[in-house]
This record gives sequence, structure tokens and C-alpha cells, in this order.
Amino acid sequence: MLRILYFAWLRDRLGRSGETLDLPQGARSVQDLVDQLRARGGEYGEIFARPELIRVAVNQSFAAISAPIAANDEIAFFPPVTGG
Amino acid sequence: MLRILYFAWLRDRLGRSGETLDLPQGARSVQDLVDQLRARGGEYGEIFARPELIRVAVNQSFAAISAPIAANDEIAFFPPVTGG
Amino acid sequence: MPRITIRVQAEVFDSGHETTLLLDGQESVGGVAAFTGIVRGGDGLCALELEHYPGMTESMMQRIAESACARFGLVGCTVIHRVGRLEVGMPIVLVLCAAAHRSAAFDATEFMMDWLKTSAPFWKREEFGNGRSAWVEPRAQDDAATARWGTLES
Amino acid sequence: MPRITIRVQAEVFDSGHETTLLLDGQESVGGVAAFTGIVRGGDGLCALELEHYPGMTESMMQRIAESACARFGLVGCTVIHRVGRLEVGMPIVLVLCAAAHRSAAFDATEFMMDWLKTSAPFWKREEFGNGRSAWVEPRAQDDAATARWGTLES
Repeated sequence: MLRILYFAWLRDRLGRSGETLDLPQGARSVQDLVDQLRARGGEYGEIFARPELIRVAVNQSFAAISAPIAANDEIAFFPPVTGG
Repeated sequence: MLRILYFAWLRDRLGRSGETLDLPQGARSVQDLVDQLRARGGEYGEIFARPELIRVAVNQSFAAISAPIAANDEIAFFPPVTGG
Repeated sequence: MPRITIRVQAEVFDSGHETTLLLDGQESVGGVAAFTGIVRGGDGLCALELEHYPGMTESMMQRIAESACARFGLVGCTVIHRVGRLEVGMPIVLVLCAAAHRSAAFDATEFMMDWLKTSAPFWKREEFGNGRSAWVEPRAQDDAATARWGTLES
Repeated sequence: MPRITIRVQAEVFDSGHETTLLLDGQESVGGVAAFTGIVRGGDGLCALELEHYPGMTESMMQRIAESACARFGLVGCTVIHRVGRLEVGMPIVLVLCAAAHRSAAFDATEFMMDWLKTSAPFWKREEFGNGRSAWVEPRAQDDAATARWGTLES
């Protein structure tokens, strides 16, 4: 199972902090997962249509949207960070 | 009376932290006072022969050796500072 | 081995106490530079709500600290970042860098703050007196400040 | 009016407590940069004896602080310099600069340390384990660091 996490305004708009998901059929990269999430429509459709607003971490390391993913990965989506 | 102060290694070598002195006859600048002190010989002679080693303050402000002095001034001689 | 302390916590920190811990038993430190980030008021702001990504946040803080120690030859450093609701005037983040000489300590502190701001997964939501709240937008000048250091690990 | 605190004292200081005092009641501070100078060991050094010029020292510290506040738009700053005998590992000097943004706070802290080192009348004598003692020589790199700021009052 993929473990998906949402932070900050993504979590607010999606109404959840995460979910678990079977690795979608044929999905090999974060981009493939983004396409699946976008296909849900609604807030998912709006948010994942604009990947330039989103940062990605795979297994707690920053990753490009082209990064490969595998079953049991932890994939996090969040806005640019604003700590410090 | 001039109030003369010595700090750090000047005080150690001269064996005193200060003295009071009548404004020497004709003395108009720190240089004139330095010449008087140098004329004492001994440690005074050695130290005040090398004004490049010494910093001067007149009335608690840094001053050039050419700075004017007047009766009742406080004149301090010390090495370059090393605080902080 | 540099002495590195990393913490994410809700509680306030005491910079004097953290400095004492960082220096304890060290004899080669000539200076400690520090930065404390504070919730700045203005425009009706009441408080910030600070959120983080448990696990990833700590590992990014550790990477930043290790990189600073290597790059600037630090004797040690401490990074404490608070989370939760923080009112105006409250401290958010503490960075301490101990080095033999002050220029390394200053540079390392700026380096760590720049990287924390742009690469440690924290997010701030602003709460205003009128009940409105808004997620803070990243600032271009923070990215520019970070860019001057090149890459995190050099 | 910036909040300026200047002290010359024999006693140790608490940087956390001084930060709290500097920030008390202020709402426009986004960050406090700090530097704590420490007696660095090595070559058999046991302690430093710190001497100053009472009156002139405080007035130079005040000038440096006022100049930093004006030049960097500080909300306030604190400078505490210790005198007397300080053993290896003990703090010597504390500079705190509070500003709306971190870059001003960092720059002001470096500015104040550079000017303190080269223009506040303090002198250090080193005491070594073998009984030898020696007055510290000024360092050329401190003069160079100060020169980058131009004049004290700009």
C-alpha cells in the first residue's frame, strides 16, 4: 500500500491528512499518481492540475514529480515550506 | 591639573595607573605632553619614544597625537584595544 | 565529532540554557552566534499556527546541521523549532552555532536559517484578530538568500 | 526610540534573560541575532584578565549601539561586556540585536562585534598554566573586518 500524506492548505482543501492506496495499475512515477488523483475531480482535480504549486517528498526526501515510486512508499504532497 | 591615565602594559611598565600634572609650560598638544614624558627617561623614555605603539584619548574620546590639550583635560595613554 | 542537537517541540526554549549545554566541557569555542525567530505583529496578526512533517522535518534539520558543521568547521550547533499555536512576540526557532572564531559562527547561523526557511518542512498559518486565517506564502527573498550558498551539502 | 542596554560587569550574564528583557512589550521584532564571545582554550591558556577604561568604555559602547540601531533600523540592542578574571570556557561579551527582519539583525550583530573589538577600550591579558602572562596583541583581521563598515557613524 502507498501511504499518501497531505499538509497545510492541501490537507485543509482535501479535508484529510492522508490516505492509503494500492499502487495504481501501471503507475511508475509520482506523475502517474498525480494523474490518478487529479482524475478524481473536485478539489483533487483542481489541486493536482497545478503541480507547480505542490512540492513532493518520497519516503521523506524531496523528490521531483518524475521520481519513481514503488509499492509501500510514503508519498507526501505539500505547498512550499514556510518555517523558520 | 592634567589628569594622566595609563592602561594595560603601559601601566604595568610605568608602575602606576595615572598621575596628575600641571600643564607643562608651552604644551599645546598631546605631542608636547608625550615629549615631556619621554624626557623623563627610563621606561617613560622607552615607551614615549615609540608613539606608534600607543593610542591616546583626550577627555575619553580617541584623539590624534596632534590633538590640542588644555588645563584640566583627562589624557589617557594605552595600547591598541583587544576586547570583545 | 561536532555536538549537534535537533528538536521540534511545542514548549518554549531558553537560549541561555541551550548555550550552556552546547558549550559544556568544550574548550575550543571562541564564540557562539545565535538567531531567535519571533512571531512579528502587524496587520492585525494574533498568532501563527506552525505545522510540520514528523520524521522528515527532523531529518532535514539534521542534514542542515551536519552540513553547517562540516562547511564552517563548527564545534557544535543546536536547532530548536517550535510547532503549534504561537502568539505575537513568542519565539519560533532557535539556531546556535559554536566555533573557534566568530566569522564561522555568524556565517553558519545565517546558512542554517536560510536552509531551514526554504527546505525544512514547516508551514505557518496566520490567525488575525478578525477571525480570518491564511497560510503564509513563501518569500522570494528567502529563496534568493538560500541560493547564495549553492547546494546544501558542498 | 530603539531600546539600548549597555553594561560593563564582572558577573556572568544570561543571554536568554537578556533576550526576554529586550523583547518585552515589543511587537515589531521578527528576529534577534546574538553573539556570545567565549574564552577559548589552547596553548596552555588558563584565563584572561579583562581591563577597561571606566567612563570611556561605556560611552564607546553606547556610540556603537546607537550607530547600529540607526544604520540597521534596529528595534533595540543589548551589549554586555565582562571585566576581571575569566577562565577558559567562560563568556566574555554578549551582543543582542532585535530587528523586524533577520538580515538586519545579523548584520548589526557583526557590525557591533567588529567595532567593539577595535574601538571599545578593553584590554586582555592572558594567563598560562606555567605562570607566564602576556597582553594580547590586536589582530589585523579585526581591523580588516571593521574597515568594511566604513566609519562608525554613517
